[in-house]
Amino acid sequence: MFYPLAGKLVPWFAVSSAILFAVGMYLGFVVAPTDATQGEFYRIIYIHVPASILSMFLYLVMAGYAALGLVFNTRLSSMMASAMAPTGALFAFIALWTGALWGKPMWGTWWVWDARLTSELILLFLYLGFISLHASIDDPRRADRASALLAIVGSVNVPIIYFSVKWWNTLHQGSTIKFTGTSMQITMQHAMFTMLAACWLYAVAVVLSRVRSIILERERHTKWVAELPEVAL
Amino acid sequence: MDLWMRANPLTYVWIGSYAVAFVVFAVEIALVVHKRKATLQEVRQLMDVEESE
Amino acid sequence: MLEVSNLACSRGDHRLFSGLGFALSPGQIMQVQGENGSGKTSLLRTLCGFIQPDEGRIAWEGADVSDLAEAYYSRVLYLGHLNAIKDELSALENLKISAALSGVELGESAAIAALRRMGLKGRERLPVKVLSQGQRRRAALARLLVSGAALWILDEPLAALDVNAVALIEELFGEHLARQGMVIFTTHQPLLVSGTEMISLSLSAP
Amino acid sequence: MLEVSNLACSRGDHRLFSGLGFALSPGQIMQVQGENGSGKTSLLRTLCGFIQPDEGRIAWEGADVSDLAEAYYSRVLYLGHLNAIKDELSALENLKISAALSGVELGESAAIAALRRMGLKGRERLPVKVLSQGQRRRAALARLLVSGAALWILDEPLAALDVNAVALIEELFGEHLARQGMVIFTTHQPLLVSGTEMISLSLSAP
Amino acid sequence: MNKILLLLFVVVRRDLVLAMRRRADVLTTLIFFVMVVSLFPLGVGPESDMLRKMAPGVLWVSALLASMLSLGRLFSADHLDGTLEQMLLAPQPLSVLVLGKMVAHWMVSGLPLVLMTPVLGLQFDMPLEAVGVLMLSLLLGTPVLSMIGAIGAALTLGLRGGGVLLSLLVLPLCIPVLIFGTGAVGAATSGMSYSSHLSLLGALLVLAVAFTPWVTAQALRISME
Amino acid sequence: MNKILLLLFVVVRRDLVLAMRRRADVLTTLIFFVMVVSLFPLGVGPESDMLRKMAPGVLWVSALLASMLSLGRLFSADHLDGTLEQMLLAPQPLSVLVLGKMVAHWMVSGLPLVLMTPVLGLQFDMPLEAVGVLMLSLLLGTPVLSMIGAIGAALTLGLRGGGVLLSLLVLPLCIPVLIFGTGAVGAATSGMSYSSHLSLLGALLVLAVAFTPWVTAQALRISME
Ligand code: HEM
Ligand SMILES: Nc1ncnc2c1ncn2[C@@H]1O[C@H](COP(=O)(O)OP(=O)(O)OP(=O)(O)O)[C@@H](O)[C@H]1O
Ligand SMILES: Nc1ncnc2c1ncn2[C@@H]1O[C@H](COP(=O)(O)OP(=O)(O)OP(=O)(O)O)[C@@H](O)[C@H]1O
Ligand SMILES: [Mg+2]
Ligand SMILES: [Mg+2]
Repeated sequence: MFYPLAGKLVPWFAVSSAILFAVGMYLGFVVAPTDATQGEFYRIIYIHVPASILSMFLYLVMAGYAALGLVFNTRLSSMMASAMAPTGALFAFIALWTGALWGKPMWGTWWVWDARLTSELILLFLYLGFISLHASIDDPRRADRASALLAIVGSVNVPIIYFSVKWWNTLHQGSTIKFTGTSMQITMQHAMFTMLAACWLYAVAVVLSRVRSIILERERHTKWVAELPEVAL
Repeated sequence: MDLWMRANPLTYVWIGSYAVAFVVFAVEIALVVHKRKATLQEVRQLMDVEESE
Repeated sequence: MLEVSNLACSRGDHRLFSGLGFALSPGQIMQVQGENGSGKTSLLRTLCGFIQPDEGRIAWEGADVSDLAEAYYSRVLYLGHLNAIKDELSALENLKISAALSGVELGESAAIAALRRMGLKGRERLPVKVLSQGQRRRAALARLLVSGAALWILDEPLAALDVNAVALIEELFGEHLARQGMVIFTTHQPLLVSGTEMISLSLSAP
Repeated sequence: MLEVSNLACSRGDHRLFSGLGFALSPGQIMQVQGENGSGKTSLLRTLCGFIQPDEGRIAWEGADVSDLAEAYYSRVLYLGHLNAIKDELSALENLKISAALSGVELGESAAIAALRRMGLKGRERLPVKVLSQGQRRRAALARLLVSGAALWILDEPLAALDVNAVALIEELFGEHLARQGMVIFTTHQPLLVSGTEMISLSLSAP
Repeated sequence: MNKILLLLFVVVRRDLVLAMRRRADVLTTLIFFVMVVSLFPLGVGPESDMLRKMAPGVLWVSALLASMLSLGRLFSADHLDGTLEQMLLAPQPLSVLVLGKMVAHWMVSGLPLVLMTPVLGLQFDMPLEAVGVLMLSLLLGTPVLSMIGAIGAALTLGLRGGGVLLSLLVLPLCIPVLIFGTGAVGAATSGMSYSSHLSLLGALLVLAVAFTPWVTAQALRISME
Repeated sequence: MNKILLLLFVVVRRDLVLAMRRRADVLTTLIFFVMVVSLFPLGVGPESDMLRKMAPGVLWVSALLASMLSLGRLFSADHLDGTLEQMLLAPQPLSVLVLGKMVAHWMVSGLPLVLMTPVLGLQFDMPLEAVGVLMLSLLLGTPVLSMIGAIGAALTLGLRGGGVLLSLLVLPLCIPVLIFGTGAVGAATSGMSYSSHLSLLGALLVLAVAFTPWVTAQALRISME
């Protein structure tokens, strides 16, 4: 059964994520050097990029789970999808917020209507749409299926965000992390990857614990829930 | 604001983005914990109702 | 031939019915009985595929209806609590369109004849919204006269009908059964079809 | 005391009825009979003032109802083909709001008691849209139990109700008449109120 | 008088409860407003000078849209399920009920937009004083939109064909509101006095409160026949 | 194949007849479009240079909003009176029926806007070639809007607060269309080649025709449960 397994995993993910956050910030703020052109401001990157990447990645995973739920009628994957949506939305929000904060010193404004920024905003709206659609349907199975369809349709947006810097030449930075080699300094890269891993672990931990609540809520009429030690308390 | 930003770039970065991010994380964790409590409560209530019927 | 086995269905937290099974062969008619809220409508809608059953199998001529899909739909005529007619259109236009949707070709005169038989003479071309409640129901039921479907699934067809119309419906059921059709229906009023035995299925309130 | 004299009403090109007259005193019940489309609904809606009659006079305790206006409305309870309940709200909320609209104060427990009597126990707080057709009608009819109106005007109150509910309505009519109320209703189903004679008004199809 | 106020309160609360029941309704109206406003820069391009100039127009038009979108539901839901008949039969004046529905509609679809305006105004880089005037103008103008819209909603209720003429009559009525509203903001940005615009809006509001409930009630009685 | 085409034709004709019976709806979409577009000169001021620059954006956004306004009715009327159930039971693929409804919706709410564009474009003092490109881009783009919108309409069917939720779901998905559409006109006015934008729009249209009917059909089945 998934429920107890998830219960056991959550603390591990949570603790390792906390450790990695600490390490990542140490690397990012103390070890990594000041950037030549951007000064100290560039250090936003250690939160901005992981948040942006996770917001897109989580969306894809969410759409994948939702699709599984829709096609094979597996309830667990639908629950996973609805557990991921709020976390994804928050990462999108963080990406937007930190991006805006970064934009002020770099570009002189909080916000420009550039393709990447816009498509990231659309991503946030898609998350919100998913959440509100799910919330406004009472029947949970119907809600799962309807919002799954929306998630799948919306996943068209993710490649647009990702490639927007290539397709339109805009203000926003192009990819610096490439599969072949990189232009970034090695310590910066370490810090970035640590933060990315930390965010990822955090997301897993939160999503798992949220999905546990959702399972309980949905299955409250079944016998195994009644027999759970924490319920009997 | 602009002046202050130029003078204290590190503080700006810190307060501006990391603090916000961690506040968001904290809020999310609080919500998740609250939801777990609320759900457990609800399930228990349901049990009581079923027992009393 | 419709075969249902071990069907279970729930709405919200309530299990409406479970382990339900029956078979209906050509020429047979079945009345689903039960109190308000016992799940009659839900059963009929499950038979039409609008609701996914929790468990069980619905088979049409041996094949599962969810596999048959459109091939099954072309054999079924469903009329629910709602009349499925457009207020702005006339009874005639409504009938012609719903025939076209269910793949039946229907001439003007045949449509008018059907509406006349349903007692709508002189009102075929009025927008349906000015008709009385019973007249609307009659307009909806006119589909029975022009459809080629073998299985009629009717949810309270007698609602709002006066005694003459009830007699007419009884007559139509008789004719349909005589040509080896099948009928599943619900009603809270008495209804008698001469010359056949009525199968009756009782649902109990949950 | 409701007095109607020389009433005439037409819809579109049809004259539905004319020269219609009757009087209803406290404790009396009247059934309006007629085929589908004979004008029963139109008559009831005319009595409520939704439709202006072509001719004739409708008087409540001697005064013309169009002069009385709100004073008359406060004595009347009308329930038409439509249930006048909100799908999104629960039966309880619906009942409380409709009581408030008609100027009646209604406590939570009184409302729940009324709904229970209508057979909606355990479903008082579900949104009405998940209820079955008959349950919705019951929720709408619960207004009969909490209203202080003297004159009930009910258009096919029995639609979608099962036998138990029909018996309940008969009982409610009896009680209302006993406390000197008046009822005007239509139905295509048989309905018996013990202990009173039913006035019957027949409309013929135009 | 007291009874009438109570009724007003009941109606307003009922409609608010209904709106809350449509759980995310208020929130989504807002998000809709935000999205519509954000669409214009996308279509027009990112030059902030131009954006600043068109901001009041964009915000006003979007507010009109948001309240128009929800107008359709104002009476038609009540009409379809028979509640409207019951309202006509209520022992209190119909215009009070209508006023209640208007107030509720504004609280759900107008007020949140007014409160949201500052954020959006800053997104367009509007000066602070102009944002204030914009909010004021919206605060005065959106109730008028709800009220004028209600007449249209009542007239078009269940009307065939002929409804065209009537909606043509109602829509132009909204234009003065928009002109005064954007005019006030325009005056404020260019440093002129905007009080005359605002007092015109205020006058419109007073007129609307005085007459539209009654007109709408009549329209409803006509539509219900 | 023939049968399917026939069915498509039946559905389109039915919806057009219904729209003609309810002429008010059609006209209000158009009037709304004209009104929103004409309001901008009022809100922004008469500088023709700026007007010319914002014209494509304004027209496109207004078209998007106008087609959004009419989306709510796409399935909900059929849902309320039970016709939709009958469509799900039709012996032909549901996606064909859905395609028919999309086509009819576009003919009622998209096509009139396209035809109206030249007049409005000239009102904004747009160069003739740009007006042509604008029309072309709208001609390619509005069907996509109708089709994407249909998905949202199907998903929000019967939900409380449908209208606003609908736009929350649909608007983000429509933004690419808007960007390419205004991009084409922008390129045309600044003398660059606009064919790449138009072919992107064309590709979107092809994709939409290929996938949206199927997706919408699925959404309808889910919503009807
Ligand atoms: C609100 C504004 C912003 C948003 C929504 C945003 C969004 C994004 C997104 C979605 C990514 C994708 C990461 C990837 O390619 O995998 C990203 C990466 C990045 N952003 Fe931003 N961004 C914003 C502002 C900024 C600013 C102002 C800067 C700096 C001048 C910046 C610098 C970067 C960098 C360097 C990357 C990493 C690119 C890579 O290595 O692939 N961003 N941002
Ligand atoms: N979401 C839900 N939550 C709780 N109960 C529900 C839900 N949806 C449906 N129900 C219940 O399921 C039953 C559905 O009944 P259905 O409509 O099939 O009844 P019916 O036999 O057709 O009744 P009627 O004779 O009144 O038409 C009702 O009792 C209703 O209250
Ligand atoms: N505009 C119109 N043009 C022509 N005929 C009309 C118009 N409006 C209504 N009618 C007719 O008037 C009659 C209205 O009848 P009403 O609804 O009062 O009937 P009813 O007795 O309640 O019938 P039911 O038992 O079916 O409910 C119907 O015959 C209808 O066709
Ligand atoms: Mg039923
Ligand atoms: Mg009637």
